[in-house]
Amino acid sequence: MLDANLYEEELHPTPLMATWREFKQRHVAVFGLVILTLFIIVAIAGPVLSPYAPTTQYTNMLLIPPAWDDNGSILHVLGTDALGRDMLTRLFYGTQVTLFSSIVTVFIALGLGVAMGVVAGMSKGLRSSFINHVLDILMLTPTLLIAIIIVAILGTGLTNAMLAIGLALVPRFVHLTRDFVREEMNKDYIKTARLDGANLTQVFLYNILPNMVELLIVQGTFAISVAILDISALGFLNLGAQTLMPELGVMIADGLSTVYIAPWNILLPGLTIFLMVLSINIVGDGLRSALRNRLTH
Amino acid sequence: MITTLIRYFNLTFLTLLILVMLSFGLAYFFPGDPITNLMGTNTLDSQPLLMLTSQQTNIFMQFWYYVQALLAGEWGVSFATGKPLYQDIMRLLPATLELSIYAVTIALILGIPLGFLAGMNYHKKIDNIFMSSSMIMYSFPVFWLALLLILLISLQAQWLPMSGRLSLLFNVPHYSGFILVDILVSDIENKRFAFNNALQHLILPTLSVSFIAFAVFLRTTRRSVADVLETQYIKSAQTRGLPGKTIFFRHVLRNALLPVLPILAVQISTLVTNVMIVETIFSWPGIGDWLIQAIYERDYPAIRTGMLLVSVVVVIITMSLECISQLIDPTRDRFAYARR
Amino acid sequence: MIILDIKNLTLEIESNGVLIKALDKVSLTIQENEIRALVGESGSGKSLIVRAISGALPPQWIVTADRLTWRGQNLIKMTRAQRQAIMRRDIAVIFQDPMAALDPSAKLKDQMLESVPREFIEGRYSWQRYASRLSISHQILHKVGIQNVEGCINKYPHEVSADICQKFMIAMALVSQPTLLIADDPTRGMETNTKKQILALFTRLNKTRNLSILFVSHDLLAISAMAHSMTVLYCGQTVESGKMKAMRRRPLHPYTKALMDSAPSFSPDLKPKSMLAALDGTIPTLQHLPIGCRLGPRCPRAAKECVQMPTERSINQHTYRCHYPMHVEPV
Amino acid sequence: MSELANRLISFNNTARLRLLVTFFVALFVALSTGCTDSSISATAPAGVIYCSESNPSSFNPQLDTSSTTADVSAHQIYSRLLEFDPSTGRIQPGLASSWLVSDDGLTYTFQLRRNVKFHQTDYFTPTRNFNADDVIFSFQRWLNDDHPYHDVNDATYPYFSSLNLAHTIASIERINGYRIEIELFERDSSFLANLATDFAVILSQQYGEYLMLTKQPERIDFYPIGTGPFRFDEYQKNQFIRLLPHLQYWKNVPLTDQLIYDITPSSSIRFAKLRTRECDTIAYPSQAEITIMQADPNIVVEEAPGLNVGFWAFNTAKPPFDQADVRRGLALAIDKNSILDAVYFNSASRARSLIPPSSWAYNNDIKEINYNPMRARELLDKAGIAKGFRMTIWAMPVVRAYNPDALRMAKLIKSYLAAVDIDATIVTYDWNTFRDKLNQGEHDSVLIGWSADNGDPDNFYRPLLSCDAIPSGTNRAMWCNPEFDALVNTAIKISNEDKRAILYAKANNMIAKEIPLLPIAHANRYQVKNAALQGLSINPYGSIRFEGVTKTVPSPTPSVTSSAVVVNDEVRP
Repeated sequence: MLDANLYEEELHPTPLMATWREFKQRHVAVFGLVILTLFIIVAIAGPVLSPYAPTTQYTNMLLIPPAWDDNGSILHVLGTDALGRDMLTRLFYGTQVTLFSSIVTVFIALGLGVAMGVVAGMSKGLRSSFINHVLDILMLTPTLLIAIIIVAILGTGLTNAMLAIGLALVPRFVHLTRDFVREEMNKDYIKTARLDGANLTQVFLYNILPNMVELLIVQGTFAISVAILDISALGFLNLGAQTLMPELGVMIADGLSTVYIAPWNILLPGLTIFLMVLSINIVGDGLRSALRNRLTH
Repeated sequence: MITTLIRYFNLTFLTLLILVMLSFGLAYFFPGDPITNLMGTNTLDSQPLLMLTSQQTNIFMQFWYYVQALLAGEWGVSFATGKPLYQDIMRLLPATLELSIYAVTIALILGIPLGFLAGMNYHKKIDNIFMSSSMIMYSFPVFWLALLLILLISLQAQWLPMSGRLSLLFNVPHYSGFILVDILVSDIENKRFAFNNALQHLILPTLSVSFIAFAVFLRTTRRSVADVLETQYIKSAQTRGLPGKTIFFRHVLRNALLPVLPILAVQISTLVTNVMIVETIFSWPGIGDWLIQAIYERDYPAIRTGMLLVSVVVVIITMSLECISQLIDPTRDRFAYARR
Repeated sequence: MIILDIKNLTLEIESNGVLIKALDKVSLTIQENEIRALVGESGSGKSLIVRAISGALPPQWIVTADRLTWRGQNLIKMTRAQRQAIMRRDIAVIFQDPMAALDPSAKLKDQMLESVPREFIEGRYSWQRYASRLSISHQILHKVGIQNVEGCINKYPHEVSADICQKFMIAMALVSQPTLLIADDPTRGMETNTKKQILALFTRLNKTRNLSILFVSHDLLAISAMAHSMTVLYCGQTVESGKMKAMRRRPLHPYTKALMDSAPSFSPDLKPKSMLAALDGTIPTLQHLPIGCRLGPRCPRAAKECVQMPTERSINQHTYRCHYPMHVEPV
Repeated sequence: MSELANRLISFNNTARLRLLVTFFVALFVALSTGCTDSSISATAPAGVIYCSESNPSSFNPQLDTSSTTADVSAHQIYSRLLEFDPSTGRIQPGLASSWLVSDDGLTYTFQLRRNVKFHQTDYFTPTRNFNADDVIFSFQRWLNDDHPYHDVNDATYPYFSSLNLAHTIASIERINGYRIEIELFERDSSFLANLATDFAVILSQQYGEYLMLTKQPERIDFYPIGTGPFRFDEYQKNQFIRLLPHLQYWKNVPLTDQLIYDITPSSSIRFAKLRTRECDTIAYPSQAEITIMQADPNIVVEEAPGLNVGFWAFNTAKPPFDQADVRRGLALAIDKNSILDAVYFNSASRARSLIPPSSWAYNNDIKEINYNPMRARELLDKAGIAKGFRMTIWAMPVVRAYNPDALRMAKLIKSYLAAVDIDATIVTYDWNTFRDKLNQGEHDSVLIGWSADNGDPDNFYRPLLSCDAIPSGTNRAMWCNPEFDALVNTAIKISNEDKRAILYAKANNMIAKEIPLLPIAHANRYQVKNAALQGLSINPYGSIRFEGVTKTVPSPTPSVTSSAVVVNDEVRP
């Protein structure tokens, strides 16, 4: 018997499903996602996985090369640093510190940026142009300069570094939101919503935000990779996290003093940062092109 | 045309004013007494700065004298060295500018044409190679990249020197602050060796900064070229049967470059950050290294003035880039700010 | 004499793994100095045909045709350079959205001068050549109906109104004196008086410069006044084609009949407030095309045989592709 | 879309684009490798580059005891009345060609060398040779308080005040142009040795007058004029110091064309610059890299037992560190061996007392304090130090022979103290601010040390632990014990070395009992230099000397021409 309806039910995938299907086709992006989830697992379960505590100093095992080296020992798979602390554990804790601090920074910057962007986007005349100018200046001043000012005022420390980088990332989101909101406001579905008596916040919450979420996710991933680079750079210049905090940038700065007899003290933390940023960038890029394909087809 | 120029001029002026106010405010934010923060020491003979202390009362008069002092070049004295900041900064800022200019030019010269090449062969082998390699290149942390370059090229292979702008054996008189210009202008006898040595000192820092900038420029240009090729007017030009070359040079080239310019402007600030970080590693005598030393020594006048100078330069460069892109790009909605 | 002859043109597009016939056995012929209308609902593949003719198709699409000839030369077999030459000299194409079809960052003057073919220009020195290019452009622009050419020639496309842009496009197309002009729905989205102006321009060009025009549109009313012959397209299949008057008087294919009924001005005895005739159902999407005659499920006269692809029959040059045309009673 | 791109660009255009790009890449590669004839070729400027470790606080060693200032100025810019022979340590004639000591040991007469010229620089041109007035001017500056230059640059004279030479010297008279006589109140066997230290330099009296006339007295310490082998040319803070040869130097020794101090704070970067031949010799090589340096063919490493001591001093002026038991408890809590491994990389000998083994006053039968955390906890509980007691460990930021990495040593000590429930925080500042705050005694404990300026053992006792040394800032333990002072002062009056050795042994036992400071190690001194550098040797008594040091530039011509400037002025005793 012929099937009841001639056309088989058209499975319209939800936008998320469609983006995931587009994303899946890019094998490189999926590979990046795998590495990123690996890092996130390490960041969350770091303390549980790590064989030693990050700050205990094994003075009899100073500067042991990684296990694959001839005189490396399996006790310390990735070797130890000049104070005898296990490198693998410190990398786990370092990933935790750097990754979480940059994610938190980006979330704060995202929240602040979107709020200000919406205000700028929706308001007309002087107020919006003022917000744009102030933000253009912030966007223009190099992140290191903002960090230097904040460190000079508040002193060094990871939270101050996060504050500085968050401040430097806000304008990026404000510009994004402002342009998006300004574009959407001219569209008809916003006008109909306004005619239904929705006030500005409702329009934003129910109409603009759902459309903007994916764009924010893409820009958010790129902001996270920028935040990681900046936080580790500040750590390296020891303007950010102080020496006792196992932050990746700080570990490279510590490794500098014994770079000739123990080059892995520099190479391993640097490699971790590089892989973390690379995986985030790959995922971000895959997400962006998946989003672009979904929108254009 | 004139209206855009005027608008951009007062936009820059407003931004600079806000920057100066910010730097004036910083003196109050920094710990310690604001007046010494402003001038470095309270025994100073510069006229406007002295006036600054006499009129303790209202803040606006103070601010006005502060602006006068800034314009007159009396930027106070640094806590650490006790020398006037004007000489230090005028010696250091050109060094940073020089490094940034060489890095940007190399990144542009290599980035833009390769971006076009990749954009033209969209989704082909050569495009994929460029895309994956540029993705890797701009994920490098700049300080780690600099360290790797030093470890591999300076120490292992011992090809290039690793620190400073010029071997200290050469005594090149200060002319413009740009080392290559100074050497060419100076009349020291072994000028050729000095130039050769300066070039050797330049290569590694420029490479580490332009490495990342190149990747960003490549990707931006490639994306913009790919978008232009998709557009309707290129298709209609093709259907009109115009030869490939005219289409490329008349239409694709300009339309692809126009959106790239404002994106470059935004890249300038990240480039300056990378230059300042690279300076500390290669001990390049620029303002970045000096500012970071100033932080360790809590030298507030130096931080405040250094910060002001760098952001003024960055603001001027970026604003002029944006102004140029606004002028030559007829399609950009002209009065984006004023009208809405 | 037939200048463009298309017979059984089929275009297969690969969409997520499966090959779909976007165009299925399309046949179309254009005589010299004839205005042929190509009518079909949006999404029926009209623009695909135009791109197939101009060769602007992505390489992964498969184009097969019994005959796709221009003045006897087989277009498919031609190399890209030869095809480009034909496009430059003989065929001109005008697109829907005039603003998007012009380079936004170049002045109208440059784009106009650039499309004047080199053969028409005399003068040994560059300034002489520039002057002759300019004069040719001025002539063609006047002919196309732009009054103050000086006023708008130095402007950018976004500073000029849409109809002037369209006239510029037409001028650019006609400057190389083509024999065939393909107009892909040029008057979409314009107000009626500009639309009338442009259509009048087309008829005048056809008469004065014996330019044959392939007018692609879904606006039946405008075309019926000026076209000599018409081809009706449905979901990538040419269902009927023939003389305009014959088609108006006695449409043979049910789809053409429905099309004619749906236009109110075509049936003068329509009572006020009465329902407009319309086919039920919607146009199937590319993934779910019915086999055989694609009107099948929606056709009031559908029968068992319609599952096979009807062969093309014609009554004195009025061809149709249907098992039970209007003059034959369904069984 | 890409097919369109292909059709858009006919073949030759893409080729041209690709050609353009390869041209640029080739240009860039040529730029970088084409001209890297790695070693500086023959006619490049000659000179010696010394990578020093930090900025000098001034150019006059009288003003402070930091070895950075002494390295730059003591043996380079100035000369002294007497000199130490680097190999034997015996006292040699310097600016004083000969000297006489009265038999009661109270009056010393010095015969000065003739036609010794001062530096001729762009900021001052001397019109007369060196004579007795300059010696008197230099001594009076730190001797009597109302000398016009005594308080210039608010100068304190730490070395002299720690030995309170101002009270031992009764008077200094000028007999004639080239003879002076110094009267002492009481006998002092180490007086001659003190005149030969880095701090007893001879300034130019004429320059002093000239600066007084032009009302810029402070320039005397920042734009120095002396009789040494090199004259001052330029100084950029945190970057470099350039010294040029003094053409009329009174000693007939070869001098290099120019001497550059390249200030590079981090020791690993100094080592890197040595390998890339950007520095010819470096200051304080880190022990970690010594093994690598020895493997490098064109780097020569010299090692000599160091006359220095690195110690952990407790601020005895601050309770609870004034109780000996607390100090003993803390001393017991740390393991010296692991510190020797981690910080000195086994290139230092374990310190039992202040005196290094290479000095004649060394005695090794002193009760050793070994690592015993249980005993330490008992002592601390007995002294009332609760668990979680907070204290600070100050770690000096610069590298020194006696303590190559104070920060790392502080971290190690912090983890040991944590094992006995003491919470230590590490404090460090920029070197000059660090020393100012130490003088005010803001520290609980500090990791610092002392390197000897002359062979006399007294140089380890009086400057470090005598009561007079507290105001001068060299007594970091702020420890004032009159019995200890009496012991050391009597020892200084005896010239017979064995009697002095017995007294010093008693002093060592007193220190071991009271523990104002815990001696940790006597580090070996290293001198690392480029093989092409000749004439540089370790100076066990004081700072580095570049006199007679030249670099044979590997010129293509077979004959190795030393590029130094040979001074033609012959010397008359």
